[in-house]
Amino acid sequence: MTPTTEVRANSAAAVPAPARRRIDLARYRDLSLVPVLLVLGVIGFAVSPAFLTSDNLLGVGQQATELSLLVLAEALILIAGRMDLSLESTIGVAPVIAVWLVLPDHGARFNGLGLFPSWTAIPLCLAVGALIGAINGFLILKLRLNGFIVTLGALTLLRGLQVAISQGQSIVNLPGSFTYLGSTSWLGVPAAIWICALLFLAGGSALAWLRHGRALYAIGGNAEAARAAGIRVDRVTWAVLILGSLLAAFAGVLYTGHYGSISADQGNGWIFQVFAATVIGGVSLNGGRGTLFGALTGVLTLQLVVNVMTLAGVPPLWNQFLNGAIIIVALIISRFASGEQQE
Amino acid sequence: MTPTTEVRANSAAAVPAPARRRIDLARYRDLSLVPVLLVLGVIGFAVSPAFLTSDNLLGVGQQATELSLLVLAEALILIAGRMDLSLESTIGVAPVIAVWLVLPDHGARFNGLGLFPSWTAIPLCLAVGALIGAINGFLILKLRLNGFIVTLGALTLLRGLQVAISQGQSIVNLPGSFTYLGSTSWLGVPAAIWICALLFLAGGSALAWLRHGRALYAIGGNAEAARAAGIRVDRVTWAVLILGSLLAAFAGVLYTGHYGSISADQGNGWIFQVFAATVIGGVSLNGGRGTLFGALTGVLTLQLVVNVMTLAGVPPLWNQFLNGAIIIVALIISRFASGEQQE
Amino acid sequence: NRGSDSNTSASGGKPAIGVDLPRADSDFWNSYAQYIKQDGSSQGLNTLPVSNSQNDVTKLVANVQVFQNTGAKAVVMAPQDTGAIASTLDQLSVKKIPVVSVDTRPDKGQVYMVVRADNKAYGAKACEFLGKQLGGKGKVAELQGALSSINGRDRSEAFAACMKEKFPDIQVIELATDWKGDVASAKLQSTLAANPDLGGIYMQAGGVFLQPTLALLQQKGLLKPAGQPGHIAIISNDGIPQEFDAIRKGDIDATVSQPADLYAKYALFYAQAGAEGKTFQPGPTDHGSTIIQLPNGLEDQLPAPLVTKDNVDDKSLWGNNVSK
Amino acid sequence: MADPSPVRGPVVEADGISKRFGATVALSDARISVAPGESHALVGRNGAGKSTLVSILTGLQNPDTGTLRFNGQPAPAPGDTDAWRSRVACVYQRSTIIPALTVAENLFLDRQSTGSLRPISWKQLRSRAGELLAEYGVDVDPGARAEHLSVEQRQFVEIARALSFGARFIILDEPTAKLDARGIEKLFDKLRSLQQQGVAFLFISHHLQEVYDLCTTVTVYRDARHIVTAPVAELDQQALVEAMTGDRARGSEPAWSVTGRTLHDGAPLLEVSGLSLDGAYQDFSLTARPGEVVGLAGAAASGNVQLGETLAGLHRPRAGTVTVAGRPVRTGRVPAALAAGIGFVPEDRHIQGLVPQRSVAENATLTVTDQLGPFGTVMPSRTRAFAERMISGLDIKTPGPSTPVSALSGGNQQKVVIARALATEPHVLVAIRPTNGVDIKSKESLLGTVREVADAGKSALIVSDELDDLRVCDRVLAMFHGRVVAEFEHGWSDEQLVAAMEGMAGPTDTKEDNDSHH
Ligand SMILES: Nc1ncnc2c1ncn2[C@@H]1O[C@H](COP(=O)(O)OP(=O)(O)OP(=O)(O)O)[C@@H](O)[C@H]1O
Ligand SMILES: Nc1ncnc2c1ncn2[C@@H]1O[C@H](COP(=O)(O)OP(=O)(O)OP(=O)(O)O)[C@@H](O)[C@H]1O
Ligand SMILES: [Mg+2]
Ligand SMILES: [Mg+2]
Repeated sequence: MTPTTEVRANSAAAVPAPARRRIDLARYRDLSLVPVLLVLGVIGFAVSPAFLTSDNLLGVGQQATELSLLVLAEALILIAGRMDLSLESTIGVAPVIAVWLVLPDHGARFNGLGLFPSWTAIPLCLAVGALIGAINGFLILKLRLNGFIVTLGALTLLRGLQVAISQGQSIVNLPGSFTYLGSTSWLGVPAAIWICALLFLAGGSALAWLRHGRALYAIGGNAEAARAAGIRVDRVTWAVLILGSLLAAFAGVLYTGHYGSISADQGNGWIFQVFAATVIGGVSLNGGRGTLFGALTGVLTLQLVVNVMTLAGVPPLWNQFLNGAIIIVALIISRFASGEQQE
Repeated sequence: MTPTTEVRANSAAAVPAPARRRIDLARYRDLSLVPVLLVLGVIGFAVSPAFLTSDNLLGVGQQATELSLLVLAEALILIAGRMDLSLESTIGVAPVIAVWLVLPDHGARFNGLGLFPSWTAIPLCLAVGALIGAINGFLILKLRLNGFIVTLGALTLLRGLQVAISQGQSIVNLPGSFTYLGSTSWLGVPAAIWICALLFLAGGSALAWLRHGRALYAIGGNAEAARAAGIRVDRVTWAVLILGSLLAAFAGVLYTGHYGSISADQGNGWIFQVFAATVIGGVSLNGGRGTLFGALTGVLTLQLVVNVMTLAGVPPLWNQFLNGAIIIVALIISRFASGEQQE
Repeated sequence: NRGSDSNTSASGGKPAIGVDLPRADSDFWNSYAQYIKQDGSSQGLNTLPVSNSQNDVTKLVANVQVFQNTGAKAVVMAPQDTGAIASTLDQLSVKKIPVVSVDTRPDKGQVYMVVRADNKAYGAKACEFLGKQLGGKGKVAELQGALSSINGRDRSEAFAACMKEKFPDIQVIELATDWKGDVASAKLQSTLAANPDLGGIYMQAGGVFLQPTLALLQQKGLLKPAGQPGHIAIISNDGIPQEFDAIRKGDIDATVSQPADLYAKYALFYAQAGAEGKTFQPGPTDHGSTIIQLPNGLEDQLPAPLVTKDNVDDKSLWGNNVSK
Repeated sequence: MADPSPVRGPVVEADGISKRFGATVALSDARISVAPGESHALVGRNGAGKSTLVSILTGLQNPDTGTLRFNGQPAPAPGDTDAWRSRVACVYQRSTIIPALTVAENLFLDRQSTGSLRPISWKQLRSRAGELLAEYGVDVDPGARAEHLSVEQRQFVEIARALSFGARFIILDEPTAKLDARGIEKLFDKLRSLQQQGVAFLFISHHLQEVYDLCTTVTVYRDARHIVTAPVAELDQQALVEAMTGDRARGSEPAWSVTGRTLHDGAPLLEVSGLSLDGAYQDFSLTARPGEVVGLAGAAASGNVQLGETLAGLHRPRAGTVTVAGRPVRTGRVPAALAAGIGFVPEDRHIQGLVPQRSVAENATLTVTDQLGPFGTVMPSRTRAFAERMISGLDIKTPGPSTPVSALSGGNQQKVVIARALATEPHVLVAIRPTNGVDIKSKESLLGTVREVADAGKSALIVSDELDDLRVCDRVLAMFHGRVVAEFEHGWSDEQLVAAMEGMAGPTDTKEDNDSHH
């Protein structure tokens, strides 16, 4: 697929200077959306004085939290060279199952089993997430099924499970412990923002400075080589799949608190946004490349676009068109800013 | 991503007899869904006497036509080692644009430009499809953007364009020429079935016996090797992308005739089904493998499942769950029937 | 909070109203959007730019946030997810911004006024009409919406309850369609193959199901005008012009007109009133409807007339006045 | 960690090892034993099971049967990677460099920090990497990403990594395949000095000369079985080849010979003049007549490979013309080159040569799909017939034309690539390292094929740095840093050619005549 005139990089060995320059440019690939964010900021400011208020920006931040957790999860999985489409269903089904196990069978429209005390709702939700990841991992790594289609099947199946359990209803009467994190504020800033920032920081540091984090890059870059270097490829991959689903389940907790109920189509259709944000943020679909910081700029870009479009009063009929256009434009910018061909 | 335990079919040191057996099994990989189809047939027959009536089966056939054309398109694109998510929007936007160019600006709620005579609706629709494919091809092959995200962006953008042009309405007053193919029957069988059968036959023959068809396998299998062997990789890939979008546009023509109007969410969400059908039918997401026959069995499987579930009166709440489960089960069967690991 | 007061004085001192559309890709909501635009300008209201939440509650919440930040004094929304709007409603009520919810009734959280026709009534009306047409026996297919949609669910539940109670001899075949015309067509086709004696169809949304159903029946030769033997009784829901045409032709028998014009008109009316601090009481209104008390607010239950061949040309039906 | 504890036995001793992959028997009751400080060669034809043994000895795979002992002690548990690494280090045949990571990280993969919860100090890692690289005289920036290294630099990173574990036993699976002469020399120096410190080696190569240069003991595998183990001194080259091939009729003399043939007269088939490609080669000119095999020798950065690729249409040169049989060829386009009659054997069959999942027949006819039926069709019968001709003509060992090419052994895969190049009946065959990684017997027959092509009145250009490849040529041009620095007629001496490839020959030093080879 290389164009005709390209001399393969490895053969131009003797010339260190231009190689060095190329490396430097590529190193900033994760920053390639920063100019886009700045431009969006300027447009937002020009369009409405309300844009640059802390109210508005914190709002954008909080709205980005749940999506950003899915992006965090998907970024980790993509870096390890895998894909998980089912995250968008996990964000809905995990809370529903947890709440179903916890809520008593009385009164309300939604009847649970009441098997566990209500403070266990969050741990249960996370456990369900982990279980989903483990099952996906089993199908992909043990049965060696195609991961894209396994998780596509899981996407449909889990959404169906959620509809079946909740009977298609939103669940409104939730344990307070479950909704606390998504609805409270700490120091004037929504708790969800603090938590996400922390998780991104933790994830980013692990990827940058811990052996197991670096192992993801090695596995995504060349799984066989990683194995030869002593990395337990299947185990690490499985762990990442589980961690990803767990993060999605936790995103479900925040979502539920944020919007005050578990809706039957919580997360429905998000996976497209998740992929778009991750990839325009510089994470490679082929594994082994990208950072969480880049992925975060991807989410923020998409979220700011929505905000600016609403502030600017874009006619509703053109919203979706612009959404798509923005993805492509951001992709083009991130391609030329990083100077690398994609794929 | 290949584990070291990857199965190789044969080698010089191999004992010839068992090796031959294994190769033969792999050759039937495209037939791996045939047992699934048979089982579904038996279940259908057991569930309802109406299942095995020509009415019902022709109905299933016709319902499968539009999806199957998208699957045909996607299978060609996947075999050539690419992906196109935007097909699901092309099936909607191409007819809308064609009709918009053709319908006069009067009376009806949807006002067109009336630039062309109404018999040009189908050619225009196909031309719009081809144009979409050409633009995708430009972004992917010339600008070297990531194809997954480009076509994901195009998916959103084109759907948005459709909403903007049609102002979100279904378009009902359509030229007769445009709806003819999707609604008429020839020799007691819906014309759409004849046409799809013919297109699959043509496509299958091209892949098997035409130079340019075989080139797709070479390109998908190893693009560099294909290039070094004198195949014009970019040109052929571009042609396939255009052909794919053109088929999607044609599917839009059939859809419009079949359902009597162009609805604003024509094809919405289909891409998941398209991928599921294609991959459980044995086409590889990594390119270079699969046949149209396999892809066709994939579509029929998905469509028969819906039919059998409806006939069996499965409670609506469990429909979606079962849909997902079927995808995974079919994937498992197709994996073990072909004896090959999926990547 | 710096920008929060900036918009109050625009447009002749009228308070700013933020309007969110639930989606832009359906006939019904587009008609609604047009009425909002018309009424907004004809009444000289100060509406903020209309936003579109694309059937996604998270976008709705984001848009409402923008309304708050740009100084809206009242908000009109149509949350298709009646649960997940709860915490937003709480926030708005803290800020004393009245909310008018159109078409759906939020499960939790304060609303100033719900403007909707009663979806349960739709289901019941359809049931009674079909029951009479079929003489109390036979089979009917019900094209349901998405199982996660409150409106669809209300219609289904009411339809089922009424059938069970009043027409126990009618067998109802429920078909979940996810609001998709092609899915509906496929399932209806299977159902017709298994039940050639199908006597009636209830479509929960004419905007989605009408054309695919008519096309299917046409192709199967089952589209007989009302009154002829073999005619399948069809009742639809929405009241869009295409349904009226079909009623006139005798292709379908009836529809329940969901008043897009009144939705828009009274949504803006109540929003304006709310922003000006007016209050309302339960009881009959001056426009032929009743306001009822909800646990979390009031609801103006607009009339949703049944439209048959007899009254299809009635000029007061919104479907007969949509901008052409 | 490498404390030379009192040695209780062979550093490694494997016995009765069997391994099957599905229907393929990769190893059957094989054994090997390497004494401390010994440098032990393992040779065998492609697919004999050498690499499989390596993956068993390094704990990557479990044998189906057999016992494995290190220093007299049982092998560590399968998952215990640290224990494995302290006993054995390995340079694998397949590259284990991860392109997106830096050189430093590749060197210390999975041991970037001392504990899994201890954060990595990148600065320290880079300086450690710098020291390590300096030991091998590899001049690369430890902070550079590995994808920007040359093949040879990567190979050295790989070698440096394996040796840096401090193990007393090191396996090298075809480490020289990707190195040029100077690189091999550098590697051997390092290995010899380690040997003096008592480190044992298991060394795999298809270059038997290297075995004689470096090793003391040799083990031969054939068809998954152990055939013989003997001191190198007791086994001459002929006996070794005999053990590898199981074929006593054939000696080590090639079936082809260069001398004693009359060159066809007539117009030159290939004329290249003034060809330049930025960053690769400058102002290159060449004329080849019918019946002539021309060698293009050069080390890694000499630009000879790019030149070959340019002739095949893979690069568009900045200047210059190419003429085949009197007709100018449009440069930079593969189809144009093909149409003009240039056949091409690419450098790396895995990257540019084969479509692995497709059949032998399809791969062999990839360049001639336009000749297999009317109106753009490809008739299966003709494809089959064509492929069968190729299979018997080139003696490709395959169960049949419809076998996927990935199931063939390396040597036979290479023959399929050559078949593909010959399918168009080219006037000029451009072959880049045509015998890369191929065992000695296949090598001979591949080179014989090239010779036959020329003898039939065509020309061939062999681009390679392997002297064995170049011996088949009528004359050899040596390139250095993008320029031809010397030209040799047949009968050059190894030393002269190697010196020229390393840039030690003056540009006027052409047409040297010297009859002493082997
Ligand atoms: N993972 C595997 N799965 C299936 N077959 C394999 C696998 N690895 C090796 N084989 C087969 O086992 C046999 C031995 O392969 P191996 O790689 O050990 O050969 P080798 O002696 O190293 O050859 P070469 O000289 O070409 O490197 C070959 O026939 C090969 O096809
Ligand atoms: N991962 C693997 N799975 C299956 N078979 C393999 C694998 N690796 C190698 N083989 C087989 O082992 C043999 C040697 O393969 P390999 O790719 O190493 O070729 P080679 O001749 O050594 O070429 P080179 O060294 O130039 O890459 C072939 O028969 C190949 O099919
Ligand atoms: Mg090997
Ligand atoms: Mg080899």
